Amino acid sequence: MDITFEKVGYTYQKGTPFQNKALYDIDLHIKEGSFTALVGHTGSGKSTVLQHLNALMKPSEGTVTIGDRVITSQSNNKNLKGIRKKVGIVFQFPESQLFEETVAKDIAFGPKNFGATEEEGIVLAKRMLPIVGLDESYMERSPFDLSGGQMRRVAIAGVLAMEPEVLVLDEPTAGLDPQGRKEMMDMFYRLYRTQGLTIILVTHQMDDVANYADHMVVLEKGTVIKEGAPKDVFKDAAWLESKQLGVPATVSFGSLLSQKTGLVFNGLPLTTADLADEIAKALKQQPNDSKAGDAE
Amino acid sequence: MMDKLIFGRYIPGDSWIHKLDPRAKLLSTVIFIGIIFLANNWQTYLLLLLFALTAIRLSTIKLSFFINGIKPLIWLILFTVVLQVLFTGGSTVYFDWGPIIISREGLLNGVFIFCRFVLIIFMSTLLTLTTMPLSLTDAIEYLLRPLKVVKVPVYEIALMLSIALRFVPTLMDETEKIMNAQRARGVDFGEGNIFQQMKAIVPILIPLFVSSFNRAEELATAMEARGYKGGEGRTKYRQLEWVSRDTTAMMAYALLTVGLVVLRN
Amino acid sequence: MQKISTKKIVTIALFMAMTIVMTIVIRIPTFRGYINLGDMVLLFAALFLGKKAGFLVGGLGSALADIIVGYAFYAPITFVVKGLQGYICGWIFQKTGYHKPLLATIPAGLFMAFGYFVAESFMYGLAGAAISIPGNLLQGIVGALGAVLLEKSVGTKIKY
Amino acid sequence: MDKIITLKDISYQYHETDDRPALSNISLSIEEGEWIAIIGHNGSGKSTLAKTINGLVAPSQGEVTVGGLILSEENIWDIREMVGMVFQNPDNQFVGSTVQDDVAFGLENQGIPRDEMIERVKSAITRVNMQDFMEKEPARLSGGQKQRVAIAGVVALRPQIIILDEATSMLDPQGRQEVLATVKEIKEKANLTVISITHDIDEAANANRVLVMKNGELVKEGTPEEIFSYGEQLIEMGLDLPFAEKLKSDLRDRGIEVPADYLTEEGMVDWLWTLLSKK
Ligand SMILES: Nc1ncnc2c1ncn2[C@@H]1O[C@H](COP(=O)(O)OP(=O)(O)OP(=O)(O)O)[C@@H](O)[C@H]1O
Ligand SMILES: Nc1ncnc2c1ncn2[C@@H]1O[C@H](COP(=O)(O)OP(=O)(O)OP(=O)(O)O)[C@@H](O)[C@H]1O
Ligand SMILES: [Mg+2]
Ligand SMILES: [Mg+2]
Repeated sequence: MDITFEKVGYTYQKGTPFQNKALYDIDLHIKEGSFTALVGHTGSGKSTVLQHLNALMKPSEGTVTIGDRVITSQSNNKNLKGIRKKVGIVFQFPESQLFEETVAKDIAFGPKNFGATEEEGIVLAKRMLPIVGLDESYMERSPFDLSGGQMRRVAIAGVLAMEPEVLVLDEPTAGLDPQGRKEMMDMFYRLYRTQGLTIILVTHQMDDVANYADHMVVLEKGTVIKEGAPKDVFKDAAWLESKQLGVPATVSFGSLLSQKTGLVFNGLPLTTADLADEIAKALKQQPNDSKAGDAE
Repeated sequence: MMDKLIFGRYIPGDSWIHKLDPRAKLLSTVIFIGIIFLANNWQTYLLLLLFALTAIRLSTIKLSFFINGIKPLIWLILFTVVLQVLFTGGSTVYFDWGPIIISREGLLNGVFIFCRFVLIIFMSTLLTLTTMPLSLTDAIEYLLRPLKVVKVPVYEIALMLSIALRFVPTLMDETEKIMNAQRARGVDFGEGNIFQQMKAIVPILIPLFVSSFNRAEELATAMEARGYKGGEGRTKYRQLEWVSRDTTAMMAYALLTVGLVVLRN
Repeated sequence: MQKISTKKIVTIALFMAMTIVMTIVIRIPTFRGYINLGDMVLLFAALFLGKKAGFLVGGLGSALADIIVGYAFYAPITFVVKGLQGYICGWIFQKTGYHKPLLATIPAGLFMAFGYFVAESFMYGLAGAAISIPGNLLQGIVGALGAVLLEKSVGTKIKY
Repeated sequence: MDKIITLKDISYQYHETDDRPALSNISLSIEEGEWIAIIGHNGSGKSTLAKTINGLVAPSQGEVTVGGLILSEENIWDIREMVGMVFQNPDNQFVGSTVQDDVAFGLENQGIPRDEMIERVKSAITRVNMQDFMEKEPARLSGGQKQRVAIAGVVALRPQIIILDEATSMLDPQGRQEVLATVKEIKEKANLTVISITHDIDEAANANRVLVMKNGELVKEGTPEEIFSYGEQLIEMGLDLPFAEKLKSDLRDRGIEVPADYLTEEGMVDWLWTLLSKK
C-alpha cells in the first residue's frame, strides 16, 4: 500500500486568532515495502505529518492518498477504520496508552475494535509477545507492574496485533538505554525484513537512519527540504551540518579518515560493517600494490 | 488547541482594563453581580448597560466576543424569559388563558431578566477575556488571606492553584496524545449512545489518571529536592500592585451603586 | 495547622488540573447540550484523598474551570456547590467505612443538582432553575458512576 | 583537594519484601570540583544512590557526609541547599507557571527577600541563556529549554553540587548538547561538583571519573578511558560502545589486529593512518 502526499498543508486551529501553519506544500511518496526515515528539528512538523498517515488529521490543503483512499479537507470522518487498521502508529512514549487489567487484554484491545472476537484477540496477543521480545508468562500480568522498557514493548505489541501493513514509529527508542534502543531497532528491522512491513520512522538518531532506512525525508519548518536514499543525502555532510542535523558516526569518521590518509571509499560507507570492509580492503590491497612495486 | 487553553479565553492586550489589578477585576465582577439585583426599572438597567458598554469599550475587545459568550446559554435564557413573561400577573393584561397571562408587567419583567443575563455574562466574560488565569489565582490567594486566622492553609492552597494552572496545558496535551493513540487503535470518540461514549472514554481516563499519579510523585520529589518544606517562612516572588487606576475603578463602582440606589423605584 | 505533605499538595493540584481539563475537553453530547466529566474527577478525588481534598478539588478546580471558559458569574456558586459535593462524598465514604463508594458518590451527585437548583432559583426564578435539574442530575449520576469505576480500575494500578 | 561528599557503607531497601536491596554497602568519596559520571543498567540503583546524597532517601545503614556535615534530620534542609538536582522528565519538575516563577521557586522556599530574589532569578536565567523567555509558560518551551530552566532553578540557589539524574535522556541531540554545554560552562565558572547519571557515552566522556553500578553495588570505577576500554562489556553497564570501539570490533572480525587500549576517534584515525602508511 503506497501513501502519497500532494501539496499537503496543515494549519492548527484554523480560523482562530491562534492559527498556526505547521505544514505547507508537502509532496511525498512512500512506497510499499520501504523503510523511510523522517528527520528534522523539533517543531519541524514530523508528528503532524505522521498523523496524516492514517487520517487522524485531514490536510487543510492538498490531498493524502492512503492505498486507494483519498483524504482531503472535505473528506468525511466515516469509515476511516479501514485505514486505521492498515496503518498502525506507535506514538512517542507509547507506554502511556496502556490501560487494561492484563497485558493480553491490552494487546487485544486494537484487534477487538476492528472486529476481532475476544478469543482471536488473545490468540493474537500470544503471537505478538515473542515478536516484541517478551514471553507468554507476561500474558496475565498487569502492564502497570512492568518496567518502562517492558511496558513499551507491550504497547508496541498492541499496535502490531492490529496486523497493519504500514507501521509508523514516532521516536520509538526515546528514553531507552543503549541496549534497549538497539534491541528495539533490530526488532523493527526484523519485521521489515521478514513480514514485509512498510516502515516509517521518525528519529533524531542519524546512526539509525544509516543502519536501517532505505529512504529518508528531511523536514524543516513544515516542509520537505530533501528526500532520497540515505547514501545520497549523507554525501552532502556540509549541508546537513549547516542544518544542524548531524551525520552518522560512520560518515564523520569516514571523512576524517579520508582527509588524513587520502583513502577513497567505493561509495559512502553507512554502517560500521561497510566501513570496516572498506578499511580491511584498503589494508589488504596496499601490500599487494607495493609488492608489485617491489618487483620492478 | 494548546494556545487557546493556556490562556483560557484570555485575549492578550494592554488596555486600561487589562492593566487593572486582578484583585480589582475580581472584586468588581463580584460587586457587579451583586448590585445588578438593585436594578428594577428601565432607568437603572440603562445605567448598568451604559456602564458595561463603557467597560467593554475600554477593554478594546470586539463586542462580538461578548455576544459569543451568550450563545451557549441562549436557550436557558429564552426559556427563563418566556416563563417570566407567561407567569407574571399584572394590572394591564393583554392575553389571559387560564394560568397563562401576558401582562405589561410580565413583558417588562421578561425584558429585565433578559438584560440581567446579558449584563452578567458580559461582565464575567470581560474578566475572563482580560485576565490571565495565573493572575487570577494571585488575586484569589490574596482575597483568601483573612482565612488564615481560621487555620485555612492559604499558602498551600495558593500553591495548589498555581500548580494546577501550570499543569492544565500539559494534561491537555497528554489527553490529546492518548486520544490519538487510542483512535489509532480503532476507538471512535463521539459516536454511539451515551453508554458507548462513556465506554470509549475509559481508555483515555485510566492512562491519564495513572500518569497523573506518577507525575505527582516525581513533582513532589523535585519540589523537596528544591527545598520545599511547607508554606511557613516562604517569601513571594510575585507581587500584586494596587495603583491609582485600581482605586479609580472601585470609585466608579461606588458611583454606580449610588446611581442605582437613587434611580430605582 | 496540620502540615500537608508535599505529595498531597501536588496530587490535589493535579486533580484540580484534571477537573479543569475534564470540564473543558471531554464533553459527551446529550439531549440537552453537553455533560462534562468534571464531577467524576472531584468525586474520585474525594474517594481517594478524603473530604477536604474533595472540597478543594471540587470547589476550586471547578470554579477555576468556570472562570477559564468564561462563566465567571457561575464561579461563586460552583465553588460552594461543587466544593460541598466533594466534601459530602468524602465524608460519607469515611463514615461508611470506605467500603461502598456508590453510597457516597450518588448522594453527592444528587446534592449537586439540588445545590445548583437552589442557587439558580435566585438568579432565574424557580422555573428557570428547574429546567437545569435533569441535566445536572444526569451529570451527577454519570460522574458518580464514573468515579466509582475509576476508583476500582485506577486504584489498583498505582501505589499511593 | 577537599572531599565534598563521602558515603560510608550505605545500604537501602525500599520494601522488606524486595528480593535484593536497592543499595548495598556503598562507600565512595567525591572531591570538590570533580565531575563524576554514574552508569549502570536500569534498576541498578543509580537514582537511589543520588537520592541518598540529599536525604530524599534515608539509608537504613551507613553515613552520608556532604560539605563537612553528617546528614541528619536537623541539617537536611541545609544539605539540600548545597545539592541541586535535575531530573529526567522536564515536565515533572517544572513547578512555576512561567520561567521566572519556576526559577524563583527554590529561592522562595529559602525565604530569600524579594529584591534579592529578583536579582538572582535574573542572573540565573541569563546564565543558562534563557533571558528572552522569562515570561514564557513551560508549555511553550522545548524539552532542552525546560531542562535549562531547571538548571537555572538550581543555579539560583548557588549550590556546591549539582546532580543530573538522566537529565538529558528524554531530549533530542540538540537539546542534549544545549544542556551539557550549559552545565559545563557553569561548572567552570562556579567550581561546581557535578554528578551525572547517564546512559550517554558523550556525557560520560566529560567526567573525571566514572562509577559503575550493578544490582545495587558499586562494581567498577575509573577514568572514562579506563572504563571505555572494557569494550563489549560496556553494553551490560548500560552504556553504548564508543564508535571507535565498534569499528575495532568489526575490524577484529575481519582478521585485523587492533590495539586493546581505548582509542578516541582521532586516535583511531591516527592508528589507521600509521597502519596504512606502514604497508
Ligand atoms: N496541537 C497543536 N496546536 C497548535 N500547534 C501545534 C500543535 N501541535 C503542534 N503544533 C505546532 O506545529 C508545528 C509542528 O509540530 P510537530 O509536533 O509536528 O513537530 P515535530 O517535528 O514532531 O517536533 P518534535 O521533534 O519536537 O516532536 C510546531 O510549530 C508546533 O508548535
Ligand atoms: N519508589 C520505589 N519503590 C520501590 N522500589 C523502588 C522505587 N524506586 C526504585 N525502586 C527499586 O530500586 C531498585 C533501584 O532503582 P533505581 O531507580 O535507583 O535504579 P536506576 O539505576 O536509577 O535505574 P534507571 O536506569 O531505570 O533509572 C530497582 O530494583 C527499583 O525497582
Ligand atoms: Mg514530534
Ligand atoms: Mg534512575
